[in-house]
Amino acid sequence: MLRFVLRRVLYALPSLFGLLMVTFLLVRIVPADPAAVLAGDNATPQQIAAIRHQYGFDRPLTEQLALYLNQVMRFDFGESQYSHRAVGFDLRQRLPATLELTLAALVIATVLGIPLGVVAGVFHNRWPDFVVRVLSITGIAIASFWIAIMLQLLFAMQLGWLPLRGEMSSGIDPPPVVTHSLILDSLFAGRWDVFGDALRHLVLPAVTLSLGGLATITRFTRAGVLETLQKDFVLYERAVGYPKRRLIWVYVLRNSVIAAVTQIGLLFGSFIAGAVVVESIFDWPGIGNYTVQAILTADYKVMLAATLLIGLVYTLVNILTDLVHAWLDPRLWEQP
Amino acid sequence: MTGTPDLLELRDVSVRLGGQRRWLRPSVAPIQAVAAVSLRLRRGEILGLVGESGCGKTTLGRTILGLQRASDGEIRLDGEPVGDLSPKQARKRRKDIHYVHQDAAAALDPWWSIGRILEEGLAIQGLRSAAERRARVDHMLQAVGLEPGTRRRYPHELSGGQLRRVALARILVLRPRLIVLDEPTSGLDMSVQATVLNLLLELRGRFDLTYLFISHDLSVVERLCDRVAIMYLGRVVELAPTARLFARPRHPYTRALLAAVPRLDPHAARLSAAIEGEPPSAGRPPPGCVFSSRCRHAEPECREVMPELQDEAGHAVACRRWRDILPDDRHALAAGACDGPKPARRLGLAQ
Amino acid sequence: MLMLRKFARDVPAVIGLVIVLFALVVAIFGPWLAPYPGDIVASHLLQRLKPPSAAFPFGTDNLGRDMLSRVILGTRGALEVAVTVVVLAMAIGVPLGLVAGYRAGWLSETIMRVTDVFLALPQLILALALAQLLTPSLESAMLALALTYWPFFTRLVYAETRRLQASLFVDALRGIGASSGRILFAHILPNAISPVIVRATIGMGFTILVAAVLGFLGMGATPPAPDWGLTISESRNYLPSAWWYSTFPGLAILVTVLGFNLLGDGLRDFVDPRLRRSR
Amino acid sequence: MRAVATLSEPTPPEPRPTEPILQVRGLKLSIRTDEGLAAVLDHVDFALAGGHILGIVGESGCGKSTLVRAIVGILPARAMIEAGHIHFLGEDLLGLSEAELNGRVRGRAIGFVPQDPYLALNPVFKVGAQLLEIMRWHAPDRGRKNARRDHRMRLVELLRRVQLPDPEAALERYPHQFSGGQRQRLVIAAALACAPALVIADEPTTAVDVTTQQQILDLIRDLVEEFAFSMLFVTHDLGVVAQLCDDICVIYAGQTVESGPTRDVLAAPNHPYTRALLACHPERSDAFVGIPGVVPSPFRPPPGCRFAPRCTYALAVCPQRMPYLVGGPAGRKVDCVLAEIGAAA
Repeated sequence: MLRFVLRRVLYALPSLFGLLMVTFLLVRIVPADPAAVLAGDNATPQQIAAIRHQYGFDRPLTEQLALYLNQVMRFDFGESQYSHRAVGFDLRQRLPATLELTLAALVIATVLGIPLGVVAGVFHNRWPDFVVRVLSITGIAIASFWIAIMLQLLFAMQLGWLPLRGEMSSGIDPPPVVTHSLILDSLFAGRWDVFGDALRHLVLPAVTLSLGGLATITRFTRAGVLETLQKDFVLYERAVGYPKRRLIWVYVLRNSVIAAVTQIGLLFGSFIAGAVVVESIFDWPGIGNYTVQAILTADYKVMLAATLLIGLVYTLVNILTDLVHAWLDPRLWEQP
Repeated sequence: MTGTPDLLELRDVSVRLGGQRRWLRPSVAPIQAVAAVSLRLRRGEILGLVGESGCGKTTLGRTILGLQRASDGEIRLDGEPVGDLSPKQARKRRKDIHYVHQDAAAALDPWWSIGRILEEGLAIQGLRSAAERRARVDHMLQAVGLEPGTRRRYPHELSGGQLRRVALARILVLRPRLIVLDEPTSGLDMSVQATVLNLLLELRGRFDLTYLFISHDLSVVERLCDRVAIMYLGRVVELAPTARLFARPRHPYTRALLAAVPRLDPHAARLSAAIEGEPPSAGRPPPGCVFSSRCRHAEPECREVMPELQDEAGHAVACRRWRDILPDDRHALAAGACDGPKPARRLGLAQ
Repeated sequence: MLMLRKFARDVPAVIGLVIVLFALVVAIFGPWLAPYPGDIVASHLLQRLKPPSAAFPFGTDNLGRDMLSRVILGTRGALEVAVTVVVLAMAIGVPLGLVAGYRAGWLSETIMRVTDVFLALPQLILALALAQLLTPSLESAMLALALTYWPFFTRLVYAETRRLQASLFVDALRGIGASSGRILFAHILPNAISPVIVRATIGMGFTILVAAVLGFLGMGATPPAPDWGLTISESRNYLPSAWWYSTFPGLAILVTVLGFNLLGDGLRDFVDPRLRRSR
Repeated sequence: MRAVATLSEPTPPEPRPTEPILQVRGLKLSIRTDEGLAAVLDHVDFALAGGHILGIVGESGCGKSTLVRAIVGILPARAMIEAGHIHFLGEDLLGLSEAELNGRVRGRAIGFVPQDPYLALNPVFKVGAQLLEIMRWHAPDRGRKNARRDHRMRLVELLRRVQLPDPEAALERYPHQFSGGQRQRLVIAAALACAPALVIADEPTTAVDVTTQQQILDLIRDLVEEFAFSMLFVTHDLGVVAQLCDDICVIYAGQTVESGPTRDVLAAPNHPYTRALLACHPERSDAFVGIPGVVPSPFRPPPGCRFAPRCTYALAVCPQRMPYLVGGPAGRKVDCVLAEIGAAA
C-alpha cells in the first residue's frame, strides 16, 4: 500500500514538470507578442521593448526557463498589475475562500449525489430513476452563471432570504485573520454572529457550484450501481439471504462508488472552472474571482500563477482520488 | 534421422514471462511459463497437449505460432530453424502454422460480417480478385458445414458450435499445414462437441493437416489424438502414443489426472483424491521435480533434481521413480485407466 | 431495423434528437425564422425592456431589440462554436489516442504524460488566458477551447485502443498476419469510434456551455452579437425588474445542451454491435 | 421398442425415505425479453428425497440456472411463474413473501453453492465479513450474547473442516487472494454455516480443473453424510452425477424428460434424449457421437415434446402430447409417449 502511494506520487512528478513547461511556453509561443499585450494598445515601440527587456523576453529561452523555475520554486510570481501586490501573496490569501466554497459544494454534491444515484440505479427504468435522470441531465446542461443569476433573482432579490453577494455583510466587524477562511476564523474567535453570516453567504454560491458536480456524481453512481447489480456476486448475496438494505447500501454501494471516484477526480477540473464563474458572480473573494479580474486586465503573471496553482491542486486531487480508489479496491493493493 | 524432417521440432524451448523492470513500478516476478520443452510434430498427426489451467500449454502454443518469443531453445519448421524472431517476422516465416482461439466468439471482430472476416485473411495474403476470394470463402464455408448464407451474418448471431466452424474456416482458407487448436471443445455441450471433432478429423484428411490439440479434456484427447504430451507447471512430464499413455500411464501426475475424470460407470470404485492440493504458482516452482510437492511417491532425491524426459520404447516420462511405483499402484488404477477393455464400455447399450 | 426500433423506444433519446434537429434548423434558417432579423444591430429605444407580450414573446432588451429574434439568431453562433471545437479537438485527440494506445513505449508514455498535463490545466482559465493573449474574439475562444478539450478524446481513445489491443480478435488478426495499419484502421478505430461519438455529442453540449461562459465574461463574442452568454451578462444590470432579459437566453442554452446530452446518452446504448442484424 | 418400457437390469429394492424434502411440480416459467416471451421452463418436475443428492442434468440453455433461481426466489424481474409448485419442507416456496423467503429460507434452510466463486464473492470485502454476514442474519443462535464471537469460531471450524489452509487468516483476506479450489471450499463452508436442510449447488465444479473437481466432489460427499443435509446438484456432466448423485433428473429445453435413481437411469435410460446424451459420452462410444439438430429457441419452442424434432423415435402424436411424467418401477419417471404406450401394453 505504501509502495502504491509512493509510486502514485512519483508518477505525478513528470506531470507537474510538464505543467511548468506548458505554462512557461504558453506565453512564449502564442502568435501574439506578450510584451505588446502587456504594454497596452497605445504603447510606443520603445515602451514595448522596455517591457520586453523588463520581463526578460529578449533573453535566450533556456535562460528564461531557468529564471522562471527559480521564481516558481520560491513561489515568487512578481507583482500583479491589477492589485499591485505580490501575486503569490494574493493567491495565498484568497485560496482558503476558494477551498471553503469548493469543499462546501463537494460535500453537498456527494451527500446528495450518491444516495440519488443509488436510488436511481435500484429503481432502474421506474419513476424514481426517471426523475433522477431528468434532474441530473438537466443539472449538467445548466449554465452555472445563469442559474447563479436566477438564484440571486429569486432568493436574494425577490424573496430576500439570502444575501446577494460577498462573503460577509457590510457593517460587521471581521474576526482577527488566522487562516483567511472566514468560517474558520470566526469559529476560532468564537464570533457566532460572523459564523452565521458567513454561512448564509456561502449557501447560494455553494449550491450553484454543487449542481454540476451533484449531477455528475449522481450519474456515475447510478451507472456504477447498474453495473454492479449485474454481477454474479449480487445474485449470490441474494441467494444466501443478505438483507436487501445492507446488500444495496453496503455491498453494492462500495463497488459502485469505486468506478465513480476516479471519474470525480477527473471532473475536478470543471469544478474549478465552475468556481471561477461562481466566484465572479457572487463576488466571492477567492482565486477564481481574482484570476478573472486579472485576465480581463491582461495581467499575465496572475494568469500563469493561477494556472500553475490550479494545475497543482488538480494533480493533488487526482492523486487523492486514486488513493481513495485503491483504498476501496483491495485488488489494486498488490497489483504489479 | 533420415528422409523428410519432421514438420515441427522444438528443442529445449523455454519461455519466461514478465520479469521486466518497469519505470516507477515494482518489477514483475518472472514466470517460467514453459521450461525446456522438446517436441516433434510429424506430418499428418494429431498431438494432444494436456494439462490443467496455468500449466503453460497455451503459452507453448503461442510460442509455436511465433506470437510469443521463446527465451531459449530452438524451433524448426521442416528442419529449418525459425526461432528467435520478432513476432512479425516469425509470423511471416511460419505462415504454414495457424492458431484457433479457445473463445471463438471473442476472436472475431463484432462489427464485421462472417464473409468479410473470412475474406480478410485472403486479402492479407495478397489475393486481389474479389471474385476468387468470395469463391474460396464460399467453398470453405461449405467444407466446414455452414450454409452459404452464413457469410452475411454477424458473430453474435451464431451459436457456439457454428462459431467454432467459422473460426476453423477462417484459418483453413489460408491453407495452413499445421493448426494449433486451443481448447476447441471447451464450453461446448457433449452433443455439439462431437460434430466439431468429427469435422476436425474430416478436414485433416481432406486438407492434409497436422494438429496440435491443446486441451484439458482427457476423454476427447483419448479419442482424437495420435500422441499425447502431458504438461505440468511448464514442463512436459510424459509423452507417448495415446493408446499406451492411457493404458499404462507412467507419471504419477498423469495417473492422477486420469483417475480424476468422473466416470459414468456406477460400479467403478469411488476413488479418493489421488493428489492433494493445487498446483504451486509457476513463479515459485518447487525445487527438483516440479511435481514433487504434490506427489505421494516423492523421495528426498526427487526434490533435488528435475528429472529429464526420458524415452523408453517410444514412451517418454520425466520421473525418476516411474518403474518403482508402477506395480504397487495397479489397484488404485483399476477404475479404468488401466489396461484391458474399459469396464464402462460393457455398458454401451444406447442406440 | 432493430437499431432504429430500439432507439425509437428510448423516449429521452428521441427527445434529445428532436431538440438537436430543431436547433440545427433554427441555426440554419434563423434569419428567416426570426420575427425581426434586423435586431442584431438595430436599436429601438422607444420599446426598451418591454416584458413579454404578443408582439415580443420573449420581451425586449435594453436597446428595445426583440429577445426572441436575438435568441433565435444566437443559435447559429452557439452551434458553430460547438461543432468547430469538437471537430478540432477530435482531430487532435483521436489520432494521438490511437498512436499512444497502439503500442506501449516511450512515444505512448510521452503522449499520455502530455495529455495528463493538459488535463491538469484549468480549462476555463487557459481558455480565458489564450483568448486574452490572442485578442478576445469568437475565433480565439474556439481555438482555446479546442486546445483544452482534446485530452478528453485522447484519454478515451487511448483506453479503448488499449482494451481492443488486448482483445482476442486483434490477437487473432495478428495471428493471420494482418498489418498494423489494417488492425488499427479497419478494426480498432471502428470499434473505438462509438464511445467517441457519444463523447463528441455530449462534448457539443459541454462546449456550448463553456463558450457561453466565455461570452458571459466578455472573452468570447463581442457586442452587438446576439450571443447567449454575452446577452445574459448584459442583462445583469437590469435585474430584478427585467427578468425575461436573462431568463430566455439561459433557457435556450439549457434546452440546447440538454438536447445534446440526451442524444449522447441515448447513443451510448445504441452503438452496440450486437444490434447488427443480417436479416 | 421394448427397451424403452422395461429396464434391462432390475435394481435391488433400497429402503429410501418416502417424504421428499424438496418437490418441484409442473413448474412453468417464462421471461419477457426484448425479443419476446421466452418459455424457459415448461413442466419441470422432480422430488428430492431427504438425505439424498439429486443431480439435475441438462445441456447449456436448458433452464438449469433459472430453475435454481426460481427455487431460491431470486428470479429476474421480468420472469413470470405461470404454473407449478415448489414444495420445501411442507410449504410452497412460491407462496412466500420476499420477507419470509429472506427470513426463513435463504441462507438458513437452504444453503447455496454458486457456479463460479470468483465471480460470486464480493471482490472488495474480506471473505470473513462476507461469510459472517450470512451467519449474522441466519445462524440459529443469531442475536444471542457473544453471537459474533461464536460465529467466528464456528466458521473457522467449518473452514478447517473443508480443508482450507490457515482458516483464521483466511477470514482477513480478500477473494482474489485465494485459488479456485480454495474459493470453492469457502462457498461450500458458507453454504453449511447455518445448518441448512438443503444445499443447492449450481455447477460448482465447472470453473475448476479436473483434479480439483475430484477433491471437491469427495468433500461434498463426505459433508452430506456428516452434516446430514440433502443436496440439489446442478451440472451438465453425467460423469459427475454418476459419481456423486443418488438420483438424477434430466432436463431438456426446460422440460423434465426423465428422473429416477442415477444407477438405473444411466444403466438403462428410458427417454430417447437421455439415451442420445449418454451415447455422446466418451465411455459409451469410441467414435464421436453427437445429437443431430439444435436445441429449440425458447422463443418458439416446438409444441408438445420439445425433443420431438430431433428424436429418432418421434411419432406423429409427439407435438400434441402435453408434458406428463409417466411413472415406472423403482421410482423411475419418464416424459415420453413411448413409455405411455409401453406402460399401457
